[in-house]
Amino acid sequence: MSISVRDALGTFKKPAVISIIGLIGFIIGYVIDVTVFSDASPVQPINFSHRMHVSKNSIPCLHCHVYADKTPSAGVPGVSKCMGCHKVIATEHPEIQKLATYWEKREPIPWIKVHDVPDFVYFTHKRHVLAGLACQECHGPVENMDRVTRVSSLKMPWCVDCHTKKQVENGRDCWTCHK
Amino acid sequence: MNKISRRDFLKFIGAGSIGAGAGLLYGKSTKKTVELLLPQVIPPEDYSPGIATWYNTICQQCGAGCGISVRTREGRAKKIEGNSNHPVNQGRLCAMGQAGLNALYNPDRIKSPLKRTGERGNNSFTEISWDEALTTLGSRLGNLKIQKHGDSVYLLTGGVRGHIDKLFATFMEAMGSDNYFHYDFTHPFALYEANRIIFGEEIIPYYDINNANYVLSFGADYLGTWISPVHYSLAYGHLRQGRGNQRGKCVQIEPRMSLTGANADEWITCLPGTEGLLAMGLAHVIMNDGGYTGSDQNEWMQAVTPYSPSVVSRQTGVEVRDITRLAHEFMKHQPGLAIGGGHTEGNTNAVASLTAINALNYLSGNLGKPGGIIFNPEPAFPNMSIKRQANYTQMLELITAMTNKGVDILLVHNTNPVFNLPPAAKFIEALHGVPLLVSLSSFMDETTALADLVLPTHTYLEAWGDDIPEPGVGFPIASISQPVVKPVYNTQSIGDIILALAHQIGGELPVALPWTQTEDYLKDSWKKIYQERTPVDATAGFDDFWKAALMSGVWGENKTRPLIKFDRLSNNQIQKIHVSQPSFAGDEKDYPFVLLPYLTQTFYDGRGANLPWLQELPDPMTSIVYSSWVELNPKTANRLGISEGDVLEVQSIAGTIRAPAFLYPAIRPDVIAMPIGQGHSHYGRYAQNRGVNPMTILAPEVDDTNGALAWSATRVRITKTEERIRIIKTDGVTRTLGRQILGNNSVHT
Amino acid sequence: MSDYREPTYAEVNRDILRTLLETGSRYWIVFGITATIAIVCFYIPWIYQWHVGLGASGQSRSDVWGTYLSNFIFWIGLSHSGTLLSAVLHITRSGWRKAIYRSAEAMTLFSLMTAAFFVLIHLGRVWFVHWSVPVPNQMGLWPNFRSPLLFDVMAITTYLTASSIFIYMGSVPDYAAVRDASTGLRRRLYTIFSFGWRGTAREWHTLGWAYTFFAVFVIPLAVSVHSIVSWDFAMSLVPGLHHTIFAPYFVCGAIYSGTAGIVTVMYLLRRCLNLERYIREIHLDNLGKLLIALSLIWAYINILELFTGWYSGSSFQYEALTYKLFGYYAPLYWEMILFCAFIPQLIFWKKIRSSWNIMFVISILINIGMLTERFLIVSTSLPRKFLPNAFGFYFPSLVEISITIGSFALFATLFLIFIKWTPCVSIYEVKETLKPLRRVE
Amino acid sequence: MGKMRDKLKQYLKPGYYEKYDYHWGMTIDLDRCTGCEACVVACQAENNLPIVGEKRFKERREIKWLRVERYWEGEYPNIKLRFIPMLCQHCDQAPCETPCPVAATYHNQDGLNTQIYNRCIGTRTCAVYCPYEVRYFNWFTYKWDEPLEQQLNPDVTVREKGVMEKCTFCIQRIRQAKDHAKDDGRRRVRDGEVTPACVQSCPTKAMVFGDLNDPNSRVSKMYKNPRGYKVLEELNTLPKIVYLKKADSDV
Repeated sequence: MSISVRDALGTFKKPAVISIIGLIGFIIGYVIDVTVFSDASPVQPINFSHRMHVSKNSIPCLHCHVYADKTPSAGVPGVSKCMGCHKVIATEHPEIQKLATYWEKREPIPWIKVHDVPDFVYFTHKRHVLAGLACQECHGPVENMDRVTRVSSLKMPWCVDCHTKKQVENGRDCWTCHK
Repeated sequence: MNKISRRDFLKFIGAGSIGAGAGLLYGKSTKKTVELLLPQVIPPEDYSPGIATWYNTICQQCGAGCGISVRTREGRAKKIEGNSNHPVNQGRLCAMGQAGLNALYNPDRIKSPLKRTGERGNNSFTEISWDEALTTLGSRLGNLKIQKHGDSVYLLTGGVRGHIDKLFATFMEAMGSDNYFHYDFTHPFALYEANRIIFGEEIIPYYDINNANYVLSFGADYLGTWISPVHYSLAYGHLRQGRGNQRGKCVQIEPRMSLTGANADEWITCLPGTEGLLAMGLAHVIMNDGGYTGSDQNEWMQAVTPYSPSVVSRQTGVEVRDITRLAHEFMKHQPGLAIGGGHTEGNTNAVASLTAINALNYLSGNLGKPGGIIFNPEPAFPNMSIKRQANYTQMLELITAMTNKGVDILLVHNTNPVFNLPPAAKFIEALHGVPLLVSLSSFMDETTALADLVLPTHTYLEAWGDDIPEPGVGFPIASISQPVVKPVYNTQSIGDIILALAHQIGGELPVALPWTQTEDYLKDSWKKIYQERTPVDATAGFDDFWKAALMSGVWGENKTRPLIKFDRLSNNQIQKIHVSQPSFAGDEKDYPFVLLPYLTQTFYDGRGANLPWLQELPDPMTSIVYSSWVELNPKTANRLGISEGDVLEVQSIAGTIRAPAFLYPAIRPDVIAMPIGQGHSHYGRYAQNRGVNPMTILAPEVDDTNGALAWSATRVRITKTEERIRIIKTDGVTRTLGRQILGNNSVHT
Repeated sequence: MSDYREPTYAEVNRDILRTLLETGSRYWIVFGITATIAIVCFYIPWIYQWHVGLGASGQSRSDVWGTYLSNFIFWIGLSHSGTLLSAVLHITRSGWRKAIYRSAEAMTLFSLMTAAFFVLIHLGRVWFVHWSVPVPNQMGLWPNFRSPLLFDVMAITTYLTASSIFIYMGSVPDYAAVRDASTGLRRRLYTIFSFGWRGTAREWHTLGWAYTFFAVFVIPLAVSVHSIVSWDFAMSLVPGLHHTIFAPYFVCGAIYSGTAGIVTVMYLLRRCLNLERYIREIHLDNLGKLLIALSLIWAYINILELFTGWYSGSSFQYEALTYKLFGYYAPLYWEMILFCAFIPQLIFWKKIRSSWNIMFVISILINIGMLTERFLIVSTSLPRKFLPNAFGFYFPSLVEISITIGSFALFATLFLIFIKWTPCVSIYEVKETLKPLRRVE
Repeated sequence: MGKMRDKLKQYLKPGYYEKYDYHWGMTIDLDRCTGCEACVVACQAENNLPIVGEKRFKERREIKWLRVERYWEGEYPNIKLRFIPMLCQHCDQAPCETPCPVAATYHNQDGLNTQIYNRCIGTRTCAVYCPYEVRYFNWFTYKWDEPLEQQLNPDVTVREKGVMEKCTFCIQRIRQAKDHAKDDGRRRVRDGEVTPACVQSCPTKAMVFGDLNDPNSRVSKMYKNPRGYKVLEELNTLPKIVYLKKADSDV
């Protein structure tokens, strides 16, 4: 019998190929999951279009997200705010009728969170807005989106990158953002 | 392997798809769960997400009446802090007050009205609606009212004050019943009585520890549990370090070291119950050494004659040297204060003792001046609550009435007589004679567990109310309690319940109580204060006044303390000052130890036991958590062969309990002490079946003068049992071992 | 059994390869038992602990380190036997090492693996253990290079890598021997393992050179590993741990326990695999002498520790020692002194030194003593640091005890696998010690 | 080489002494402190300390970032009990910071000794190295009985099992105060604007907290009090909490 290593390795060729194919499959599967089945753009209970409101009707962000420059949280407008306009505007639209149903039942609309940071992160909209950051820098061109899609990863490297680039004071101290 | 066989191809496909599947699953597992953004339907004005809102209200964990600020976020209470506007606690707050959140969000609160289904005490209840509950009770009350049997309705509450107390009183009056009592174990009956004897009025004056140079405390644990601990702690801090180089001295006289004793400069023990005798001894020295030169000198001389230092020394166990020294120090370092409380109040001679202690203040001329005793001016609205406090003897009368079927309906609110009365009073047995026991309580305490109908009330953080702190702070103030959060459970505020009942019963009740909401009732009541007490030129209307009062949480006219002078005592009064030896239940031979049950600043009289933060708070003196224990001197323990954790049987003439021993270095060898507060059989998961209640072995001794329970007048014997448990405490070694931990002046032993 | 004749080359091959190629039922029974214990006592409690949190152990507020760490040090210590001994003896050309070094090195490898497991068990959040590896990232987060624990991670991984290579390299000619004696799949596997070893002069030369190189390389590594482990303790301020002597103390203790470990393993191999002809009295005798020397050094350092503690006059240090000597765990301390300082002195007698059974017992006692020593380090110092009020007490929980027992089974399991994978006595080096070729009569 | 030397210098003298805005410190007056433990509950409430339960106390696994230690002195009847609140001393030469392999604990620019919970892998080395034993480990993931979780402070993380935690000087309050200062266009936080929960609650005003870089702050003045000392000063950890020892009565 031969003592050639290559010959001996030949025996294990097939299992190796199978494992490699399996690994490639795994990677493909994962990539498919994060791209195709991404949670960056969830389907909302009401088909609300930012494009319609912001681009077409020129409503500024802070008109609805009233708390963004005042508190850590930007705030979703209350149902009453929506109804403020939609009592008269586009009342026949099926989506607006959905809204009206919520309003009649005095129920909040169960919006699905698109931009979410973990519980151990301290993030304040106020400081970012007051520092002169445009909403679009993090949220992307929302004004052109029919359904809001997350464009930033909202992961720590992404935060740190920007803090580093903009030379935020103490921007790289852990306790600036963690709690 | 140039050609791929069919078989191999299938294998490859299989591997690839299994891998892809695993990849998909892995991707799924790394994703966050969907979170919802729920907007307010109509956002309230004072709400902004992520920003705290503070509401000022009153703490009602004990009777001190501190003002609190509650931090709320998104409609939930997050933290309780002291209200810095409030003169009682000036922004500070004790452990118990801060644990109020645990009461609000307690998992064992009663969540809706309950009706008893099984036998009494079986703890079987069914939930009913508020309508049903109120109709049931209202019709029963209404029937009695129609039958002119309104006086068979009894109402027993804790130390409710302010306009809620008045609401109760009006209600009961309209019902035609004058059987409205308070029962609060911690109420200082003896102090009120002693003050009545000396000052002629049932009051607690303002003890100005702030400016005192010498505080001589006979058992009063003013830093821990006595009357208004936060206020006195503030004053203590000021006395120690707040006045430049002038540092006041604190002396504590008590058989078992309390928290105040630990902080005093000098801790002196005397035989239990002889504090009054010691005070008389001091008075004797003061008189004989010419420390008092008032016009009634001779009468005083006469009163103190029997209490020469040598006699007192024999009676109290305090050395003559110490008696004279204390007397001289007390006279020399004026202004000074002599105060009494704690175990002094729990003896058969309590009133006499406290009178004698009061006499020291009189003799040193400390009445009505800064650093001494300052009398409170007329309050904004009268505090009738003190008059309604029922002491042990009065409770016995109630119990007799219950036994004799004289009580048709007993309403109990915020008090727990089953737990806080010694079993010798036979309260539980007497309940058999009560056809309807209604509990208005937030928690399933021992009394509520026996109730036929349970109407769950709001906690103080959800309800409207008001209060005048008692004792006052030397100038008139009043504070409002407002709801800081929406009700957590299906409960109602006690005021609303009473008002609803009034409307339910009908007759003259809705006339006397025309309001439907406590808030309106309070506003109307406060209009009086506004009209009578605010300067006429006030431009603001009542609404602004009300808003301002709510915002600051407290209303007060001015912040200077008017000094009300005190007249001399009548000769008759002086002659009456006489302290006898205390008596104890049980023969000294059979029961060699005096049992000192004491209040803890965590559980107070047991009401704090259901709050997990307080259960987990190490006892300040022993660091023990979650249990009961028996404190005894290491010498005693050594003599009896007892070590820490040995379960002892503590036996008095009234009963026996078992608790582990704890060697407490600062207690007289002839006494043992036990904390009150544990030993609940109900009261929620944190309190239930934990430790023992020393109240259950108290003999029904009462004060000679006012008939209040003498809760430190029971003798016991202790026997070591075979059982041994590990006491749960956080302390390791409680000696410094010569290490420089406390600074260089610490005494090494 | 009683054939103590010097074996021939063919017999060497036969005897040693037999241990590899022939597997009796006895082996499977023993393997089954150890593997079961390893799973039941080691992995299942660990999974349980993983699930509920470290509270499953007996560690508490005052004593946050427990048996996991002391066992870690013990196993690291045990690992010092092999590589160090093998390497030192190799470069000092001690011929007697040749029959024992392979198993000694294997011991190193597997006790290191066991030790590494203890690091993982010790961690509160083991699922983030990769954060202690210096990988550059966008967050600008690096491990803390000042941390003795990070030194540990690096030292142990380096040591593990180096000793794996060391043992593998020395085994290549033997793998070739296995290859030549086997057929089928095993032959193919060993063809790969032996890298196509043919036994040419050039191959032998390269092997010899590389082996010596690694021997030199591994010695300072081994010394540094245990010094670094000792810094985990010595760099703290804790009285009783804050000693400059700790590094040599740990290294000496490590070699000591490792050498005793070799005696134990040697005894078992000799008995169970019938290797009497290869593992002989001379090995026992030499190892015995080594043990005496080490026990004396160890005892000296212990005395030194007591002396400096007493001489320091520092209340903290003095009290820590008093507690160690007379406190709750005093019996364990005196047991350790007895097992590690006094009993080994018996080895001075030739009779004892040459008795396999007695030496086996002594070697086990020494390791019990050393296990105790490590336990005492954490259990007497940590609960009594500076503030008396925070003094506590430590007693291991069932989970910890079980994992400790399981770790021995885990080690045994790994070793048993090794026996069937690599010749546990170096075939070619044993042959070197034989007289040159002679004919069998 | 020059660059190396600069680096070394920088390392030996970290910036938080003068470079940055704040150097938070605290004084605790033991002459005022009564040992009432209001601060302990305040800390528990503010920082979401778990309710660990009786069993965990028995195992000595309680979590109290601030505890009150007690020491008896003398023998009956001449006996005294002394209290000393013990919390993280935020040492400037913190022994706990060096050994963390993942740098989960470090000194930040405010001179605080900080602990990043979500970086912690639970080696517990910091707790071993801490001479004050003020680091607490999460032996379990603790649960709050419903609805007690509603009182959790949203500004503070709830820690999971396997994580070390300790006093932060209520860093969330410091952050809040800085935020307010920025809103007002101020560069610095005013003295007294930040009070950690324990300081806020103290019924005898025994604790003072503030910025040591500001010579006029109350805490800087208290630092100069002749009664001041630091616990275990001989270990040279440079603790930032100065205790004022109990005074003798001058009567």
